[in-house]
Amino acid sequence: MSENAHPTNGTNGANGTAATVKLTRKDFVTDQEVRWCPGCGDYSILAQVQKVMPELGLSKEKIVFISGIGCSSRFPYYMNTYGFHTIHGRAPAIATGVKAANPDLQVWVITGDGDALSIGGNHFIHALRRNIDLKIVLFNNRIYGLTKGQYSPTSEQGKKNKSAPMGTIDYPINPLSMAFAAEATFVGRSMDTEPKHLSAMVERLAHHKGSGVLEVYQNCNIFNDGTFKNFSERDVKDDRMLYLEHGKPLLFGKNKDKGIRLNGVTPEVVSISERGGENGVTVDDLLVHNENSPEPNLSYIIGRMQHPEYPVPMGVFRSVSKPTYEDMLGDQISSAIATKGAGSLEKLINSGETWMIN
Amino acid sequence: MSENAHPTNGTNGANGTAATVKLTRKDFVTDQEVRWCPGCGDYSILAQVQKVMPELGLSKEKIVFISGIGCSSRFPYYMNTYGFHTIHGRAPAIATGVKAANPDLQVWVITGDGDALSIGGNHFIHALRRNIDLKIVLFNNRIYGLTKGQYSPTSEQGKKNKSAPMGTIDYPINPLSMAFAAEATFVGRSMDTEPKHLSAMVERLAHHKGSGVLEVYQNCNIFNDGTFKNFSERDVKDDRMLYLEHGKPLLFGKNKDKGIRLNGVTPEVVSISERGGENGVTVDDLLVHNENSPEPNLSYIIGRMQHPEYPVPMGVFRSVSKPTYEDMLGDQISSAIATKGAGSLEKLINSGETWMIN
Amino acid sequence: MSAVTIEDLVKTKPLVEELETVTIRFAGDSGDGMQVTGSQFTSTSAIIGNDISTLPDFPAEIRAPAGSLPGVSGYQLNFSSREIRTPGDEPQVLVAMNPAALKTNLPDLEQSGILVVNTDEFNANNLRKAGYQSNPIEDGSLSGYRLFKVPITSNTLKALEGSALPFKQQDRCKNFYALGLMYWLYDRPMEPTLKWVNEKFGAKPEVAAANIQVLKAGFNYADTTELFTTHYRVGKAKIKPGKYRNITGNEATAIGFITASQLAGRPLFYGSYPITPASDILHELSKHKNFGVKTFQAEDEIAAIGSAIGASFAGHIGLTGTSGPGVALKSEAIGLAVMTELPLVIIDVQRGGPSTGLPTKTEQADLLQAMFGRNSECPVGIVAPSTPGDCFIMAIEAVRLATKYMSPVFYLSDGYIANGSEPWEIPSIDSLPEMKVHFRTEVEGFFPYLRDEKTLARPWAIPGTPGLEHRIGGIEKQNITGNVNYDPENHDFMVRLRAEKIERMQQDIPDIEVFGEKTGKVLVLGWGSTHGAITTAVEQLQEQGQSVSSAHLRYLNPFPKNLGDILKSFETVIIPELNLGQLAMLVRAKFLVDAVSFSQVKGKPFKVSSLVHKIKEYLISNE
Amino acid sequence: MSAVTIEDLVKTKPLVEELETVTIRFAGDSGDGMQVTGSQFTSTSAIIGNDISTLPDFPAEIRAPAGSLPGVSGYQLNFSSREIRTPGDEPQVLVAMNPAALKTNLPDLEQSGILVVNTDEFNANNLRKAGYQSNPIEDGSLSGYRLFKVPITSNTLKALEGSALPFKQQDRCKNFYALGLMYWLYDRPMEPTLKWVNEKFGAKPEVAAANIQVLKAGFNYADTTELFTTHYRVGKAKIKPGKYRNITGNEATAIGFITASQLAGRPLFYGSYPITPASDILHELSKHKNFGVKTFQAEDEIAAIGSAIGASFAGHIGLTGTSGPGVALKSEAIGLAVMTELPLVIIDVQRGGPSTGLPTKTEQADLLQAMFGRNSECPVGIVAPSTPGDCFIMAIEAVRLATKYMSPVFYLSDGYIANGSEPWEIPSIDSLPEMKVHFRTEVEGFFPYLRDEKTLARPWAIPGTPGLEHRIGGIEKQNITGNVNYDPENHDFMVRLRAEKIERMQQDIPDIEVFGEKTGKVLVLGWGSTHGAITTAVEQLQEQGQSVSSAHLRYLNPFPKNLGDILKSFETVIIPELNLGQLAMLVRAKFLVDAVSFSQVKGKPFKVSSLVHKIKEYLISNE
Ligand SMILES: Cc1ncc(C[n+]2csc(CCOP(=O)(O)OP(=O)(O)O)c2C)c(N)n1
Ligand SMILES: Cc1ncc(C[n+]2csc(CCOP(=O)(O)OP(=O)(O)O)c2C)c(N)n1
Ligand code: SF4
Ligand code: SF4
Ligand SMILES: [Mg+2]
Ligand SMILES: [Mg+2]
Repeated sequence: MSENAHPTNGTNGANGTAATVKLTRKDFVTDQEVRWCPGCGDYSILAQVQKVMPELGLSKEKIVFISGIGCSSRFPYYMNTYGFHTIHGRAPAIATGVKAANPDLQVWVITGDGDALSIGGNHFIHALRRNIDLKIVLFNNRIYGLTKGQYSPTSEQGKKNKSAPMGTIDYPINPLSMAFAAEATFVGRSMDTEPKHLSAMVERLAHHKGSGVLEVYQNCNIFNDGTFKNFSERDVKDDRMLYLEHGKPLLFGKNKDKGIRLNGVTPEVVSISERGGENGVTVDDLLVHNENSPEPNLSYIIGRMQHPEYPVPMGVFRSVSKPTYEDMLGDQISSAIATKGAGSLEKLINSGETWMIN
Repeated sequence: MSENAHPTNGTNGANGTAATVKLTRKDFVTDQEVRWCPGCGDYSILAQVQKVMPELGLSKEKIVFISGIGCSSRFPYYMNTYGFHTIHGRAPAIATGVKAANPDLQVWVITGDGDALSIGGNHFIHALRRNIDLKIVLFNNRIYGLTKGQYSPTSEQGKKNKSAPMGTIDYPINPLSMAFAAEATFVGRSMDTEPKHLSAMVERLAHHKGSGVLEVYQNCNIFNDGTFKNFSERDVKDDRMLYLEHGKPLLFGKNKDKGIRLNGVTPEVVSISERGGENGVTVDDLLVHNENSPEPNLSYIIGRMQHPEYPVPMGVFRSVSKPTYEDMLGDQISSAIATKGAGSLEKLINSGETWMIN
Repeated sequence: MSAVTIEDLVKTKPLVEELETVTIRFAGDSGDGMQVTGSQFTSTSAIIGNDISTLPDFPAEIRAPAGSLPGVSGYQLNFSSREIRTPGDEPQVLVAMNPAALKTNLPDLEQSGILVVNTDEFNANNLRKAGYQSNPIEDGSLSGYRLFKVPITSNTLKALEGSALPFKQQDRCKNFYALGLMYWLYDRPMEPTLKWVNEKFGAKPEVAAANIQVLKAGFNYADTTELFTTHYRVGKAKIKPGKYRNITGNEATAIGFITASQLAGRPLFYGSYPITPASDILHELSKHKNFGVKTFQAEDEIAAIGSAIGASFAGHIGLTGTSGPGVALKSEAIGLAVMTELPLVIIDVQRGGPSTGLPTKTEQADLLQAMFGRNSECPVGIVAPSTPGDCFIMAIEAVRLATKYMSPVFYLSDGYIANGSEPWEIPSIDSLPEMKVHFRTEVEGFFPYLRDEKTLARPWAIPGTPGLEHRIGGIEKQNITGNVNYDPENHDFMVRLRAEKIERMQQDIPDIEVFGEKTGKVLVLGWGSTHGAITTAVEQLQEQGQSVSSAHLRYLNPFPKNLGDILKSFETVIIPELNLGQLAMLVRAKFLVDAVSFSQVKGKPFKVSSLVHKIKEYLISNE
Repeated sequence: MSAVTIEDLVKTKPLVEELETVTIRFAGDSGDGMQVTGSQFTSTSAIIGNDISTLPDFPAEIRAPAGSLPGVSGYQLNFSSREIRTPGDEPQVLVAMNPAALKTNLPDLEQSGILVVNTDEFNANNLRKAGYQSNPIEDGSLSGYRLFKVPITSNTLKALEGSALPFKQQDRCKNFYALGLMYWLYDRPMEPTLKWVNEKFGAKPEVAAANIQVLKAGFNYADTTELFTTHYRVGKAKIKPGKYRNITGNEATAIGFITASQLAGRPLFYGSYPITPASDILHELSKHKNFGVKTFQAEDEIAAIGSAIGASFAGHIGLTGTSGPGVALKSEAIGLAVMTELPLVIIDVQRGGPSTGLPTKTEQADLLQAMFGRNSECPVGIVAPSTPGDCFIMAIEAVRLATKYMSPVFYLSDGYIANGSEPWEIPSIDSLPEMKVHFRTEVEGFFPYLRDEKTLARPWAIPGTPGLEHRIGGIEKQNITGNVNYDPENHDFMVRLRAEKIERMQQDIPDIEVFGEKTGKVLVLGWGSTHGAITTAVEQLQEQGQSVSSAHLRYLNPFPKNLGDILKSFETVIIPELNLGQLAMLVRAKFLVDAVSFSQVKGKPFKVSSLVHKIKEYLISNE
């Protein structure tokens, strides 16, 4: 992990309050039967989140999981914390109210590609741009699962499905581009089939203070089986996926012999070697990742890299810190009290021009 | 203008049908009294659009102006074409229906910063990403005008206003970043106080085929007077604004002695001269603008340049062509007819398993 | 596909016991293919001339864990030699493919009904998942039923010995084994299903073969082993001669709207956002692009209706469809369509609520939302199909009224109609109403808000028409000119005009018909999907010589002209609804009759028996 | 600010003609400062002990072109030596600052009323903008009125000769010249305004000086030139002794909700998206952060209510506010709050509709939207303030009911109440209801959907409470456990329970009071902002000895216990509403009384005279 893995350690109630007793994974499991299709990628995400929770050292009652509607959004029922399964697309708005009301809570938003980017696109963007401390986990299975297989805003163009029997004509949305456009302070990506990486990313998100989004590629084995497999299958993934590390060059390939170089502002895949690969490219020519750059320019460029032109980047694209919405709101309240004094009802109702009738 | 100012000339009914008689500006003026505050920037935008219309060589009935709600959105009442003053934030959705139903129409969307980016943010993004041929003109006055002065998503942080007496704590949205994230095929910016440039931009937008957005900085002299003046006033603008031209280096300054150079992926302001300016920078070191680059990376970087760090860029940031939604929809219909034959009611109601009762 | 006649099908069979009506339910895990099984039994029964009515019952979860209670999927069908209108109250036969299916469905099975269980699935693990302490098929707890234990899974696999198919696929055939058993028990021909299998799996012959093998195995098993002592026959029903197909409400809805657009001579534009139980309409319409149908899957319900409004402004038949929660989101935009007086049809396939509620269950509780769910005085027309087949007619009616009166019209279907199916007599095209739409083109004397004297409709003048350039919008309009207008008198006038316009639709809708005597003790007034249950209940009572009639509203706003008089011709009016009395409230307010609301909000249709029971109360009390 | 007593103010003045009640209207261009002028006259009148009632009238446009008809802004006020409840039907005095103001306002002026015009503005250009062919103040067309021509603009500039202020600012003072004239004519002291000017323009002394100079110039002009032959006096009204302030409905609403949150002991969270005429509530609340009030300007109305629901889940007083179109958008989320049984107050400041309608005009047409504007059976409480001051009380009531019953409650104000003002007797804090809210903390025996026996409310268990971790959501809940539940019986039970919970509020709301006799010929039943007009009309008729009473509903769902009995005690029930009869429909449906709906939908309050006229019909017909 990068040197600033825990930028806000201890500074924030929501991200630091210690639980009295050390909790275990089990403490975060509810009695509700998990109701996803057998083989659904959601199970793996649930497992990793439940695994990470105790590591955060937060007591259960301080944690709230808020979701919209979708298969993914049933998530809160399975987390033994406070939870709110809201309505389609609105989770960020409801979560905003929860966090603004009580900044001591650690507030998670669980959403799907339809929930977050179709009906909920606007709330998603506005929550991110306000930098309110919400930990948004976006389950991207490139399909509407719960409604049984219509295309979503992340579905590949041309994909045939229930609502587009001749193939989808919409151009897909890149969730990360949206996050960068909203200048989100934390942006990451992981995958259901990469438990280790996934749990690390969940932990990074948990420790970030400010609005953060983690896109998780998730396989819907019923309605969109294998949509990620052409780059994520065991035998090809080393050559088709790239793991970002802060301060490290963008290297990939089984024997780390390929990398990404910038040509102007366009990334290009190059093969390298000590003695310089084809036309003598060495590691030093490669793009070096910087999560913390104040401007999202580079993250935006890397975020747009897609299979097959490029390896698919995984990891933390951006992690910077900016004052959060809830803190600024709190500051205004404190300074209002400091200047005007704590509100007095007496004063309030007697304000303005008054007169006596006797 | 760039070499491909009219990429789709004549290819598209909506953008090419010739009017039988040459029209004049007057033909596009309605009998409705214009109802904006005296001095409002909207007047200038209206004037330029009315001036450009006859140039397009389209007959009036082929043009539709669709708006949401806001001061800016009263625009259609003043255009003697077909018009629809819809509801707050929804103009792109309604316009999508109009264009999909009749691709022969040239469909304009008139919207404000609140209308397009607050309540309408999601429709704005989805219209752009589908690349449906809508010509979106976004009047950005960084305020809610019609409702008398609350902050908008583009208001500067810290600005004091009706709904934020202690100053806005929201971080502003950059409309262009949103457009790039949605991979809009045409993105431009102009200003109410620059009539020449404005009309040129309106014309460029009119000729673009696909979803295009033109952000127009517009002064609200009642509720947000002078928000742009620190870079747009006569005496400073040469040094604080930069006019993009396709294929040309990013030069600005009264005597064109300053420019933008890329440092990695971060733009920096440099001063230049024949013999090389400070530390010998010449024009050749400057970033060269390319509207047509398939990837929006560069446009995104330039689009994020803001006063005071940078000169404010004006002009066409991006202009590329991709199949439009309405064309792809039409193609699916034609090919469905080609393969299945034109629909027959008889067949339709008799399809599936049938049996006789006698 | 050519029609199959019964002669081709019905083979001579040993004589068997005759039954008039039978209700069967197939129940199993979502993965067990119960829906296919049920629909096969259904079409076969229809083809041999029974009257039928079906009720599928899906789990809310996509695919709950195999063997779990929430994972149970069921399909009930009622087939008869007389006219029937409901899927039946209580099944006489239950096929339970696993313990969970038994647990959730047994309560509905009639006393000493036939119970067929797949013994292979009654293992410890499945019993636990279903929450059984001991094995019901062993512990005698099922003694109240005629229990038939069949090792369906193992027999299926036996039947497929040597097949090249992977185990999982072989196992998947077991539903056809159960189907075979039932075909034998109720003396159904296998041919229609064999035909279907061959068409469906034409590409995968080995799969087709396997299914056929298993179907026959099941059939023969029942035939050879004297599993069932008798078997039954349900004769042909006296059904109106004609050409029929089996159709679900959602299919009929989609086909109906395509037909309407063809009759109107304008392309259909469907703006929608997927939602249960309306999504199938989007799926179905998207298959018919060769009719010029444009389907637009919007980013949300607001964009969906927005696009439909835009399309209608541009001269298409603007249609948007959703379920209750989506209607709530469309409310504001419906107001825009009312103010701009554009034709628009809003499909609401109602489901259990409030909020997310019971997404896969049926309910009739959106009537008042359709009437009043918008800011200010915002009247719209409302129609509601009463059966799956009726969806076809009411879809056409909705478009006819919307285009003729330049107004939004609600089309209220529900989950039960949407997924339920019935045999539908295919109409002849020329029996359908004339409804070509007219666009204004004359420039002379044109104003956007001119009025048709009879309908009060304004002209439909679409963009692209030279000389008619005009602007519309959501701000109050001046009558005739259509200009923005803030004058108090004009506002009052326009508010009443918009209301009057909807009232005028009355002149274009048929009178409501009374089923039974025109006067009497009790009138049962219904609307929507309760038609089958109500009519059946009333019919039963009439046969018992009771003074009860029924009437069913397919037009809810405005009401048919004659409704008031009819209500006044009965001592008591009972209004059964799957809500807390929404139509009852409207009727009471308008006619000041003390209508009795009989409400049930269980996510399920009424049982005929409970209606009969309720109605009797008032027949007695009135004696 | 310390209270000013009348003694400080009222100077001894030459005796003058006594009047009981006077209605004045100031009208001019939006830029002319008519609102300030009107409110100054108002507070001065209040301070000297008149009873007052006001009606501002803004143009819909932000700032239509100077001198244009849509640019006219007006302010009407009614002041009296007796109790008054309306701003008056017809002004007896009209001050018209330009031709457009004259054109739009003259129709309302009573016959031979006083008409003061600013002659300087009656130039060719302005006359054209107002659509006058010839100059009305010349052509004798105003002979029906007592016309006073005053060169207000030039006199103002004369008065400011030598002032350093730029011309534009000098010109802006002319409204105070008109104010000065009226102060003299109605014998008002200038002190309160002088005081106000000095406070307001403390920073800009030269501006303050100019306004004062002009005010006095106007006053003296009337005094010295015998412009008006007489001048008038309106004595002190017999007003309940106490401390008063002038307050608008939106102010009282904001203050009321802050008070409620203080009484409840929980911070107020206001999630809102600006919309006319509700925006001022957001503006006002955002000024009171020192009360811990959190205002959140959301991206739209859906996010606004969403955030309020979240805040309420987290233990704040969740409040969201908007007008009709915004309510339509919030519909779906209101359903979520109903299903999750969270306290929530939804403010709807009603305006003219449908759709965008008449944004700045008043209307009462969202009652049915509040009742039914959601999918499925989705009941909420509804309260409605009846006057600007009443907003304070009803805001507290809304929060009390919402938190006690764990339910959303609608608060229906309207544009007339919101912007209208009245003198408000400042209550003593301890006269306000006890309403501390209780959060569940006991882990023992906790279930999210446990029920309070009396209210049926579920426990409010907020995140952060150890041991009470639980999940809620929009899918149907099992009673007590709160688990997701698809059981038919449970659904039916819960649907009825949610309805019953709202009905139970009845035990917590006061009976409705009858103004006048408890039985008689006619009962006039009203709700919301029609209170003033109805009561005044009924009072007039009572004074004429007519058998008419009135009753006003401040609680609309549920209705007060005694409503039914009261309705039955009168021969005729008339329900005047600024809609097409929404309350009338609810009353007819529930009580089967043939209530007469008297509706007016003009974006304006009822005139007392039209109510009197209507009521008389039934008094006669009943004789
Ligand atoms: C207002 C509303 N509209 C539509 C729906 C139907 N619906 C439920 S989930 C969903 C989309 C699910 O897709 P996604 O968000 O990607 O979640 P997934 O099921 O794929 O995890 C839709 C359209 C709804 N529940 N509410
Ligand atoms: C559903 C709905 N919500 C809120 C409003 C109130 N409203 C009208 S315009 C507007 C914002 C205007 O700002 P902008 O879009 O920037 O347009 P401008 O007036 O600045 O040109 C708002 C909040 C409305 N008309 N409808
Ligand atoms: S439908 Fe797809 S996403 Fe939903 S639970 Fe099943 S596998 Fe998972
Ligand atoms: S309020 Fe501002 S934006 Fe609106 S018309 Fe006036 S000046 Fe223009
Ligand atoms: Mg998905
Ligand atoms: Mg704006």
